[in-house]
Amino acid sequence: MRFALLAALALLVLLFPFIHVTVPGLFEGPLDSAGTLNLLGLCFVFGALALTYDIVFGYTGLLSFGHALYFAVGVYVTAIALARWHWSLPAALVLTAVVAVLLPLALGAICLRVRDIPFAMVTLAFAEAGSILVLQNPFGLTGGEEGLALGGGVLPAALVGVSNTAHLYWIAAGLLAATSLIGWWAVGSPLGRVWQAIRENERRVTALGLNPYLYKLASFVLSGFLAACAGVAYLLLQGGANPQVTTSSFTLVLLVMVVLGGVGTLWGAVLGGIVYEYLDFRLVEFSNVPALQALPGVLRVPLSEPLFILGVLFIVLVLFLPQGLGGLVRSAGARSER
Amino acid sequence: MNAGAEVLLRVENLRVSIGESQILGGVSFGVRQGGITGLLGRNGVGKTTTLRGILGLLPRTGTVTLAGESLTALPVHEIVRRGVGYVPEDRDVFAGLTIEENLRLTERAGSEHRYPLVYELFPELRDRAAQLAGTLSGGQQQMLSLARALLNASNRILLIDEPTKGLSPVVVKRVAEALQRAAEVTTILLVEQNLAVARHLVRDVVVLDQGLVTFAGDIAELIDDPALARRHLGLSAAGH
Amino acid sequence: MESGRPPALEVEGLGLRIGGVTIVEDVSLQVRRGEFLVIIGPNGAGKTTLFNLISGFTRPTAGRITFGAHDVTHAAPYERARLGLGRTFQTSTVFAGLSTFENVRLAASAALGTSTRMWDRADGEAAPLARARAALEEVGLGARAQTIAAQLSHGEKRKLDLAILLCSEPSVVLLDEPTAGMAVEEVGDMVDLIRRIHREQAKTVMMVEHRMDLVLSLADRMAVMHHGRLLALDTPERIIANETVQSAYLGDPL
Amino acid sequence: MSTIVLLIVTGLGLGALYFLVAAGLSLIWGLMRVLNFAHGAFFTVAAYTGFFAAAALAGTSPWVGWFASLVAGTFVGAVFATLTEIALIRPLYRRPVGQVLVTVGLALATLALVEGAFGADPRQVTVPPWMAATTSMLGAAIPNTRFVVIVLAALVLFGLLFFLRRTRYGLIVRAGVENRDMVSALGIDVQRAFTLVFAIGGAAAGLAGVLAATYYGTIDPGRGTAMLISAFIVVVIGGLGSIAGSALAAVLVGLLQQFLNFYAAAGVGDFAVVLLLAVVLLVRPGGLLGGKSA
Repeated sequence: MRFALLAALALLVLLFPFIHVTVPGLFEGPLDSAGTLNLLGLCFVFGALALTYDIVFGYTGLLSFGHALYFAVGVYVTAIALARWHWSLPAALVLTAVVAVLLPLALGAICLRVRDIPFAMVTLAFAEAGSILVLQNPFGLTGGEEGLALGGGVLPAALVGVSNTAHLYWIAAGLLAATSLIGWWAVGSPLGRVWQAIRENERRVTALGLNPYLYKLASFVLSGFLAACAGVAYLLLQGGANPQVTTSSFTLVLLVMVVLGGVGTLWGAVLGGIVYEYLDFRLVEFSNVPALQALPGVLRVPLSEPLFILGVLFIVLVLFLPQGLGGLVRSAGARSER
Repeated sequence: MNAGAEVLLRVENLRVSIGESQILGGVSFGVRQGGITGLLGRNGVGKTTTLRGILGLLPRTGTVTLAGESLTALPVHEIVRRGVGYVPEDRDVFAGLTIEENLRLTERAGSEHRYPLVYELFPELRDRAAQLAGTLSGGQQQMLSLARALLNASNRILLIDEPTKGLSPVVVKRVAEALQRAAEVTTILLVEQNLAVARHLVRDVVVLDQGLVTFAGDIAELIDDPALARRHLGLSAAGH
Repeated sequence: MESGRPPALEVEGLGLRIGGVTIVEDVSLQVRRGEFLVIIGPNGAGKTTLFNLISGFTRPTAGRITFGAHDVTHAAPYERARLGLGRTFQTSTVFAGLSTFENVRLAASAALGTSTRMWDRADGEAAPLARARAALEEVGLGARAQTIAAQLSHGEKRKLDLAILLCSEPSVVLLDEPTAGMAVEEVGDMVDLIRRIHREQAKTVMMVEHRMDLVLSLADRMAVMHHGRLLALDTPERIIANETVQSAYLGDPL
Repeated sequence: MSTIVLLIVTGLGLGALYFLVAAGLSLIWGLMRVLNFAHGAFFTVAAYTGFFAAAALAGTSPWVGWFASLVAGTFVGAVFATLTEIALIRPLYRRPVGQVLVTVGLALATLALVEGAFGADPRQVTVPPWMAATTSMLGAAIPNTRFVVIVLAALVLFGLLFFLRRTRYGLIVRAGVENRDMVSALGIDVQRAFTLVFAIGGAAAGLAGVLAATYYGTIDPGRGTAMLISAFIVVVIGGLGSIAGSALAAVLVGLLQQFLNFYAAAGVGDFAVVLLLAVVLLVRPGGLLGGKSA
């Protein structure tokens, strides 16, 4: 029953590019418009990204403040290989995949030698180093603050242009589906169950004869790799790389997404990522509404800042709804069953 | 509790749960004014939890009254200011502070400070005043912890948790002497595993088992009756 | 040692000093295969610390620990566990947020070496599932399999602790006060359970326990610790008769 | 030689700013185990407050404006921090992760608000002409702002050490870092110490906000976050909870950054600082002076 519902939903989502219907209030243009598809694609990408963060934070209990780095690997390595070195897309993807395994492996091996807050700090520091590197624009590779646009000719024609937005949309939907499947499979595997045991009580895991370090590293690498995959999809949707995704603020935003949806439930994290990106995008449009522009500054300025509204929403959520939106949905479901 | 005596501290239906598991399931007893009342029982039956519950260091339900005044709704520091001194099981001296600073921190405005008594009982605390408490031996830390409870003359009752735990016989003897002197100036509720010490110091006893009071009365009655002692304290065939 | 076989566990001159304070000093003992050794002693005598040293959660500052044919003095705790040295903790340490069944399934999976599998379903592996079910039945928690461990009673958690241990099929088990804080009616069950495990599964058991009455019927030998030292190691009858032990355990007369 | 002197003094100046932000972070962490992500917000809000305070007094002597900005920024930093503690941290007393999360939310929201209100672009601040001038020292022409920042940070360092070692509240804070339950079991209201520590930390961050404006000559919404990250690094290298450790690490980090950025390449210093953090964490996870309370 649940699977039938899920399959029907998936099918509907895949068909969006053919549905010429306007959903008033929810989206600006009709469902099949490039704008709506792009927004939905970004929502899917951030849903997938939030899920990868939930694997390491929610399931394994590792408070990493450097997850943005691995997303940025997907964005920047691919972009540099394509735009600077003019590699083909498959070659660029292979390189990205290699880096996306090796970097979290190396950094995870170092960071995981410490725990708790020192772990949070050292992951934050490495991510910050990545951010500095990108902004310094070494050898003119990253484009510094300007970012790096994927100009014409570097991507296959089917992935370029407004008319092909549906293809990018499908890639993003595919990414979300694949990430969800892998994440769901991983946390239900014997290996993934050990992650949850580590989150509950690391010492007891040791007493079972398992070395927690290796399991934590596996979680770190898997989530880092999947985050890089999300980064690639983001690059394609945006048509370029932007240093914003390397910053520590971006990791904090990820934390907001996961907490928004509910820590330790994959679908909650996905929901959090989607809702966050949707709100972020729509609130920007909201800030341009004439009625808002007419308000006095005291009201207009805060209301036209999406991050302000999201930050406040987040605080309210942490204070009054610690289980996140997922918890709200769950308890609503429990009520309706009764 | 013996009738007729004035009850200083009364605990009614004290319940404490940590996480999902209930540690105390409704403990009620009274502590008479003056002297030492023993809180006995085997390991893990909730003696420490009872003391921490009285102080409000753990979330609890039930009522705690001191000389008729309810302490139940007060925050920890207010309960202590009403005159409840505490000597925790692990001594909990501030390792990074000197002995002198540990004592100075304890001073309470509006109270007389019994430095003469403290230094008479534990002269090494004066001799080593500038030493960091973390570098003291276990016995010296215990003395410092007792000294903190004794320092404020406004303390009306001291809750003392296993003061002889892990100490050598010589130090145990000194601690016992100090407790005896302290009992002359204040009331004490004492958790003690060392039955020889308890027998020597304590007048009334309250015995806990499984988070409930199973015996309350005179200590002689309990310890000198092998069957009772066995039932309430789990003393073995090895006992007396 | 009367037989030529090496002891199951041997500790020689074990010591722990932290910042000038001696916690455990010069403890030497041998545990024979299949033996039931009980460690008693007043609070703060160093019994739990001794367990931590043997299981590797604390590193000794002196001495040697030999497990079977292996010198494990410097081995990590998980390596010792893998060699067959199992332990429970003084305060019950189950995986509180996971189901009772998942607690034992994890242990069974770890013991059977399937924990590293990523391509399998944890709930589809026949061997760990069977072992986990058997362990839960053994300790009498079969009916509570789907309960979240945090919601178990204290006594049930201690039983779950034991079930987790059984799944690992250790050859030597260290039990740190397995009946502490248990309700009177549960204690009997627990003792029976421990006795059964020792007899039927031929395990070597080291147990810290406070209740001498329980201990007497179980122990082959008893070790008495006091002030971090091993005061005596002998048969229960002789330990009871020993006056030094009496005074240490019941308090020095004042 | 003159370059080295200039780099040393500039590095010390930068270290002084790091220290001012790190000191509060370290105290708050040490006593309350709260990783305060909102500390950069205290810095930023104070910097803008200082800017407008000086602007309001534009007609008077530039020194009056500067002092006013210093006082206003420090005060606002303290008030903002106090309100944060009371309204957001205190209700989450039993949820440590929640405490970190609300400070994350507050940091994001505040940054967005400042950016929305005053724009993302840097603004020029006016400082007394003497500040903009240089003083010759061992052949190096050193901007006077460097000295101002170093002297004020040193005063704050000594003030904090005096507070911690010589006052009753300092004693409470040092004891609370070790065991707050036991402090309340001595009849002391630890909650008040928490609020006080937040206020002191906020004041120091506020002072840093205004001084950084003087030091760089500009203010912008993003600097608070950058400072926060540097301060995190300083705090961890120095040892969480140790004021002296923070001071030592701040100087170390400031100098390392300046020298490498100059002699290697721009950005290398920033990078090296991160590597230093990784090395310290792996070799001495408690930090250089970790484990001491003050």
